[in-house]
Amino acid sequence: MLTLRRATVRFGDRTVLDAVDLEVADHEIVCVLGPSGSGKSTLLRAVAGLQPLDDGRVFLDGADQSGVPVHRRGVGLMFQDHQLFPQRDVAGNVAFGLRMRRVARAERDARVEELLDLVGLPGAGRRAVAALSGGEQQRVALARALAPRPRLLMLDEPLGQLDRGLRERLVLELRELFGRLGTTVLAVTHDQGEAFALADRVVVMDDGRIAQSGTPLDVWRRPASEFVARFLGFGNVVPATVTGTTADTPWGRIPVPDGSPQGERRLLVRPAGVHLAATGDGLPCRVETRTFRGSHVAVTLRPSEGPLLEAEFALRDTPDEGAEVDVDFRADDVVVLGAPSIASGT
Amino acid sequence: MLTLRRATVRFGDRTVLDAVDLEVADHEIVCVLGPSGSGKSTLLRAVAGLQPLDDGRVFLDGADQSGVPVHRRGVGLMFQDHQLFPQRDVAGNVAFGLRMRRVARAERDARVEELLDLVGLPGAGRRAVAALSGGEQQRVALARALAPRPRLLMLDEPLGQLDRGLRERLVLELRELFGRLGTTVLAVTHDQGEAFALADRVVVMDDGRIAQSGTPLDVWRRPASEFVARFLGFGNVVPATVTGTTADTPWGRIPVPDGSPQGERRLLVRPAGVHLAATGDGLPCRVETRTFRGSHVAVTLRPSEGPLLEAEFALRDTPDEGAEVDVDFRADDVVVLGAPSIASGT
Amino acid sequence: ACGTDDARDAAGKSGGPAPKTVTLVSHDSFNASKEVLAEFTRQTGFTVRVLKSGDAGEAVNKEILTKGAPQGDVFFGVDNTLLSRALDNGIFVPYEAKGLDRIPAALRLDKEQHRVTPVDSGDICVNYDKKYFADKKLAPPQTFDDLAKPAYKDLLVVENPERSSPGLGFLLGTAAKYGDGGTSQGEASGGGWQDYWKKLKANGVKTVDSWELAYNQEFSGSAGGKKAKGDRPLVVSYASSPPVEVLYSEPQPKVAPTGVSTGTCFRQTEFAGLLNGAKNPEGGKALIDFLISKTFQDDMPLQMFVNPVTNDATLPELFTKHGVVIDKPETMAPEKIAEKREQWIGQWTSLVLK
Amino acid sequence: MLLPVAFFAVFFAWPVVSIVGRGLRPDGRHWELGRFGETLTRPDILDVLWFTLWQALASTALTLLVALPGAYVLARFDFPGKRILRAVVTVPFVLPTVMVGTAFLALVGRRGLLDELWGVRLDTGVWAILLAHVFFNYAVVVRTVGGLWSQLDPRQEEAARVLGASRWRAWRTVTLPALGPAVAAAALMVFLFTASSFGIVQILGGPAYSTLETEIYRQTADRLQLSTAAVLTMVQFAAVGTILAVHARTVRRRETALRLVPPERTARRPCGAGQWALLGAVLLSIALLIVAPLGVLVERSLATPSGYGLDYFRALGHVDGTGTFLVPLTDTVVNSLQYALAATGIAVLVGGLAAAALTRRAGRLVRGFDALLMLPLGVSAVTVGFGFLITLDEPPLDLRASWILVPLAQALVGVPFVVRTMLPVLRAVDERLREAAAVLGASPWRAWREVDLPLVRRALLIAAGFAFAVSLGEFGATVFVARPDNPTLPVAVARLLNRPGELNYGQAMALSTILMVVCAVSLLLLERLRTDRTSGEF
Ligand SMILES: Nc1ncnc2c1ncn2[C@@H]1O[C@H](COP(=O)(O)OP(=O)(O)OP(=O)(O)O)[C@@H](O)[C@H]1O
Ligand SMILES: Nc1ncnc2c1ncn2[C@@H]1O[C@H](COP(=O)(O)OP(=O)(O)OP(=O)(O)O)[C@@H](O)[C@H]1O
Ligand SMILES: Cc1ncc(C[n+]2csc(CCO)c2C)c(N)n1
Ligand SMILES: [Mg+2]
Ligand SMILES: [Mg+2]
Repeated sequence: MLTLRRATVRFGDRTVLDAVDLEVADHEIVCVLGPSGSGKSTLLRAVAGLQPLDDGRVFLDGADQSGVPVHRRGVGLMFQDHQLFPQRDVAGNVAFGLRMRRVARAERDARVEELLDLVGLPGAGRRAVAALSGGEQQRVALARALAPRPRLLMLDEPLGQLDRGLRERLVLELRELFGRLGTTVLAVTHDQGEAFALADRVVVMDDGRIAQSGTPLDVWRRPASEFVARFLGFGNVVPATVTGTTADTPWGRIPVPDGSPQGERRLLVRPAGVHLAATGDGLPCRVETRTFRGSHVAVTLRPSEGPLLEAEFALRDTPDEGAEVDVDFRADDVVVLGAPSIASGT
Repeated sequence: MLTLRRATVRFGDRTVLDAVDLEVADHEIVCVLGPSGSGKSTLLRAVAGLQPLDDGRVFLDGADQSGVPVHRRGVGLMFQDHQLFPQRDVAGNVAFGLRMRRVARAERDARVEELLDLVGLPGAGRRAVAALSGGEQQRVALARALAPRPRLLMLDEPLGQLDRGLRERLVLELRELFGRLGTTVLAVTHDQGEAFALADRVVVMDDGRIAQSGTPLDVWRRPASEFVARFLGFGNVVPATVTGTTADTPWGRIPVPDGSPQGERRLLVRPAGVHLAATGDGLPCRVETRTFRGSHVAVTLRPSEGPLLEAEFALRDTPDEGAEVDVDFRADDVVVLGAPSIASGT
Repeated sequence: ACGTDDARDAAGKSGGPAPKTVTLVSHDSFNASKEVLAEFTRQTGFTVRVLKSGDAGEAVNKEILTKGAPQGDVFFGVDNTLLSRALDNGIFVPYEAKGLDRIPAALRLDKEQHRVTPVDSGDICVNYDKKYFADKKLAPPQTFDDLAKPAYKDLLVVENPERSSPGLGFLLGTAAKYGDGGTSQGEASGGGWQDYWKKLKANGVKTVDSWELAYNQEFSGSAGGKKAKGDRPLVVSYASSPPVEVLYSEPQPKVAPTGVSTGTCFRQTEFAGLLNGAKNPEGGKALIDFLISKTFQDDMPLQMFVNPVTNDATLPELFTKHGVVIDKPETMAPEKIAEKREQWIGQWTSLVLK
Repeated sequence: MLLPVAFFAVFFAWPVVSIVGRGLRPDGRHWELGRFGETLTRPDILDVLWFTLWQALASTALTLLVALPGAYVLARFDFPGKRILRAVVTVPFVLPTVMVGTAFLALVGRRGLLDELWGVRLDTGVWAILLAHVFFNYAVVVRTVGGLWSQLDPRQEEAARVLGASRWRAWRTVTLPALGPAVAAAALMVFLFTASSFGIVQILGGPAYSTLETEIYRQTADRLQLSTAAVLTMVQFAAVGTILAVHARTVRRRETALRLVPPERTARRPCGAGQWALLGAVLLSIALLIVAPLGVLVERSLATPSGYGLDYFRALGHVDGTGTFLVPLTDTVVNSLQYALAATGIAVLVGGLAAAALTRRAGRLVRGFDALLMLPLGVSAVTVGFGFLITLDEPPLDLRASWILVPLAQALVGVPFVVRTMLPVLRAVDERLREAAAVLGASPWRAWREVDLPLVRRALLIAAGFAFAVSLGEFGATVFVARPDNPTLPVAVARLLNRPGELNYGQAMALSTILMVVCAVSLLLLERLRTDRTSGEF
């Protein structure tokens, strides 16, 4: 469906997209993750033809898109800041793309109603967009992007301003909808949960480059680099020397999964991999901070040796702040990073 | 610090704030949670004096604010859609409030630098705001709101467009900063994690009313109503008859915590309270869907009786889709809802 | 849909062999009854299209600018004050109109070449507000000399001779009366009109830029002046103004509210001529003949408030009843006007305006 | 782009260049450049230059001062009669300057209203000129600035308020910069208008005051001193060019995409004593400065010797004493409307295309063209008019006597209006809205229609209203164009005033009143067009 070859965008002397290669298959849902300013929106704009490339090419269904104007590319894009048409009401916004495609009035109206239902704004068609709340505006923008059913739909933070309940419902319904319509989707999100729930594949961007690409589970389980690990929120990354299924780390010897890369490596311990051990059985630590996270409690531990350690406990198991505990590690949640084969794009 | 008495705002015949009573103590950090369109932004705008009240009053430090113009209230507000000044560069935006307060130039420049550092945009002062990414704009808006150090700072979705790593860092730094400056904060967020991490107290809004108010732990542990429970993402809410420490539910008999309200009630089972049991020992279910959520897997179960059941398992424990499992429930994660004493405001 | 049918005719037929339209270029004050123009069409087969081209001076200047490619066939409205400029620039070609003998020889300038034909004449005179002088029990001024008398201090308003043709006429009238007092600017050497104007100035003469302003804004005797609380009972206007005041009042008063100071007049004669480069010279010639026909000459007084030039024309009753005949107007040869006009206007400006 | 360029070249540049050429090369061959030094060292000319400049600056400043609050009130407040008021303030624009002068003198002149009430008497002189300029140009500011103002997102100002800016400060630091281009455009137009003010200076200043414009008029139309006129025209060019360059430079730095919202969303009922006071003050200033002079004209049209009545209006429909209509009333009104509609059509078409082209493209050439488009406002009508005469004299362009020349000449003045009112709004339209339309399948042209047009529709209507009013009242250009005898309203008014007689004067006043009403009604209709189609599709 979509192929990018060495797509490069520069603003002045900043390279915002740096020779990006990316392939999105038909009907695939790809989520782009990455820190703020890493070039995600620019990537979508480049595909849509809104941002001229300084180098490289964009292909849609194999056809080179250089010189093809935006409105002929048949792609849809939902903007990060919505860009609703202020002078049109909600229905006028949603129906816009349908009108451009000369969809008959009756069908248009029906489609608009249906989409407004989907995004939880039934009957809001006549409202002025300026009188909508932030989240409502975002939903209208989403409906507007969905309405013309483009072959490639790009969504820039489509659900960022919605509450969890709504977001989870929408993620499910969108997945179902895309599956049904066979839409190919390229979506930007900063919410990993959303990415994992929605995507067939995630792409992690780092400063204009693709740091990793793979199924959500893959990326989560085996971050390709320290950057990806840290981006996923894992702070426990240390240098290690791996030998067989153990590694020497600042926190002492730690078990690693079978088949891990050997030698001098960076090593990640997921917070869930830190377990309370019987006293004297593990690494002695003091509990520094506890942060309630809803389903669990995030705890910062100060080990007797090595850097601070992040752990995650169920609410009822969490030790008090200042308590002295011993912890050990489970190989399942330890990842030896930097296996070069995983770090490349698709 | 801030008191709202029966604050009411209507747009036409929609009541968007419905006799809201709220109290925020000095130095307190309060997070407002609530579904999209529930009136969160309107609440902040009303406090700032941007939205005239149709009824009720706003007091700051005990002084009635009716008739006090916006700029005399000494409150700060970060807008949900940022509203950066397009004619000014980043530094010009951040320094704006300082200029209004006639802060000397040298101090102003220093403060701007410091804040840009804080939000992770060091040296971006001369950049045009239109050339910033979405998240960068949000960070500039945050810096702009922080700069004048208002006694009451209101933030409308301050970190919504930032990636997790940055957001977690900022939450910690902001908490530290507010503690140091003694700022009182009223923040809107749709991210429960953020609310729980940042807030001393959370306020959950439902359609212009306050549905619950309490510490994050409180709200999480004992949602005051089915609405709050569902808003927090808990789908397992069923009718139940509570007798002592057990309840009769569509899923059979379930243990409930000591001291739960008795009689006909709604009852919540948190997904974490659903455990795999030995076969034949519990409620037989079929695994319908599995959704990977990062640290855990969300699983939908179809029990032999009663409605669908949401559960949460560690990755390694998760049964496959279609598997037949037995589950039982832990009283710790079961909440009998609707205890009227908890449902009120502060 | 904006244009008249004639406009479209002209566009369609210009360059065609025998145009049925003849175009008369004139100043804004030109007017003729529809019936009279229809009569011309009936007589000759030509339809008249009238193009109004600004005030008198402007209209002449435009013809000079477009010399050789004129906008029409006949120009009407060049008067004796501008005649030389028009002739010197060669905008007219000779044509001796039929019936010229009915016009007094004194009016027939350019007798040798017949490039222009006199059509009407009028007198520029000071008008006075009868009521004012009756109330003040003061006799209205009658001569140029009177105007400089202390009794009439601050009463006269005149037009700027540079911008307005009655203004120029009045200045020329004083020059004809008092002669040229010298050529040096400002410091006038002995006598002449310059001295006279110094006296007028000392006597509080007021100058405005146009006849409309003087008459409708400053003059206390006109309807506009009354409403505007104009406080000048003396104004430079035309000898025909009083009858016109009567004509355009409802109900018409028995006597005109204004009178004419008969000793302050300067005669103006307006001419018509066949334009150099006319597309329809035949029609143009017919039109010029028509302008001095009895039909046109009889119609003219009530249309343009001027006197006919042919001796067989009858003056309407209105003119005979409310108007005065000026026996001895001041006059001046066009060549002299042409020679001195710029210089005099310059002198006048520094004398009166500065 | 091509059409505006062609229009401009044929109907402005060529005539003006020809007439100037005629002046500087009297014999058709040799340039007489010595004329420059000669003319420009004459003290009277220098006086004229100086007076022109300072009165124009003063008039512009005064107009902005008085009219900006008015623009604010009309853009941001909701109150009954607002639309009528907006139409009324535009009425002075259609009045022949003779009328403006008359009305003004009746108000502030000798034994005028103010004289009798408070002894304020400005008679003729500089103050009268300045005030009349304010009277005349009030609408320019209200319309150009108000058009953008009413669409600015009020949240920008709110953002400033919560950062501690007072209402005034927020306005100055946030709104004013956003309005900058529109204010500059308005100031530019007012400046050009007042610098080339003709009738008002002549009537209210008297023969002792003259501006560059009156001087050029004098030299061209009266004296046929084309060489002096040419030099002065060149000076005018240079001055206007400089002003335009400065304007372009300052504005370019300012123009940013703004968040535009539909005007209905920004207007509120005034609240608080301050706002009511402001509203009151503005209404008072409008009443005093605009309604009162207009009222004087109406009063005069009704005051007959036998008390108040409609006699003069009736007389307009009657055959006069000599058996002809002096002014066939309905013809005149219909004529005026037709000319004005044609002129508005041309101006909107040419100006709209130019504005669209200018928004999209940048670069020196385009910017130069932008400035050139403004020149007709700053160049004497007499220059253009005489230029027409000597250039448009050959088929197929022998338009000298064609009716189309009148609307063409009027459109020349209308185009700059259209461009200047639309450009600030067009340039403020966020490019990303167009992008949003593009990704939804709209071609660039379609995106313009769907995104820009609705947003500038208000500006466009304002501009059209302007062009309409200008042509309805335009006298300067029409008098230089020889026209077949079907007068427009102002021409008919002038013709009536050109004759002695109470009936003529009264009818002139009655006709002026009709002119005002026609103007106000047309503008109101135009405004109605605006609101009926704001939401939804069209
Ligand atoms: N100016 C207005 N006119 C009419 N209705 C409005 C206006 N502003 C907001 N509303 C409505 O009021 C309700 C509350 O809006 P508000 O912006 O406070 O919601 P919110 O809780 O901030 O939602 P979100 O999380 O989506 O930003 C919404 O339903 C919105 O549509
Ligand atoms: N028009 C522009 N001119 C200059 N720099 C730009 C421009 N647009 C974007 N940038 C810069 O390019 C980088 C990438 O921007 P982009 O909008 O693609 O980021 P993003 O990944 O979408 O970030 P976010 O999550 O914050 O939206 C940012 O550093 C941004 O400042
Ligand atoms: C009786 C009479 N008085 C004044 C005028 C008006 N008027 C003032 S100046 C001028 C010359 C035009 O260039 C004309 C015609 C008139 N028409 N008839
Ligand atoms: Mg982005
Ligand atoms: Mg909101």
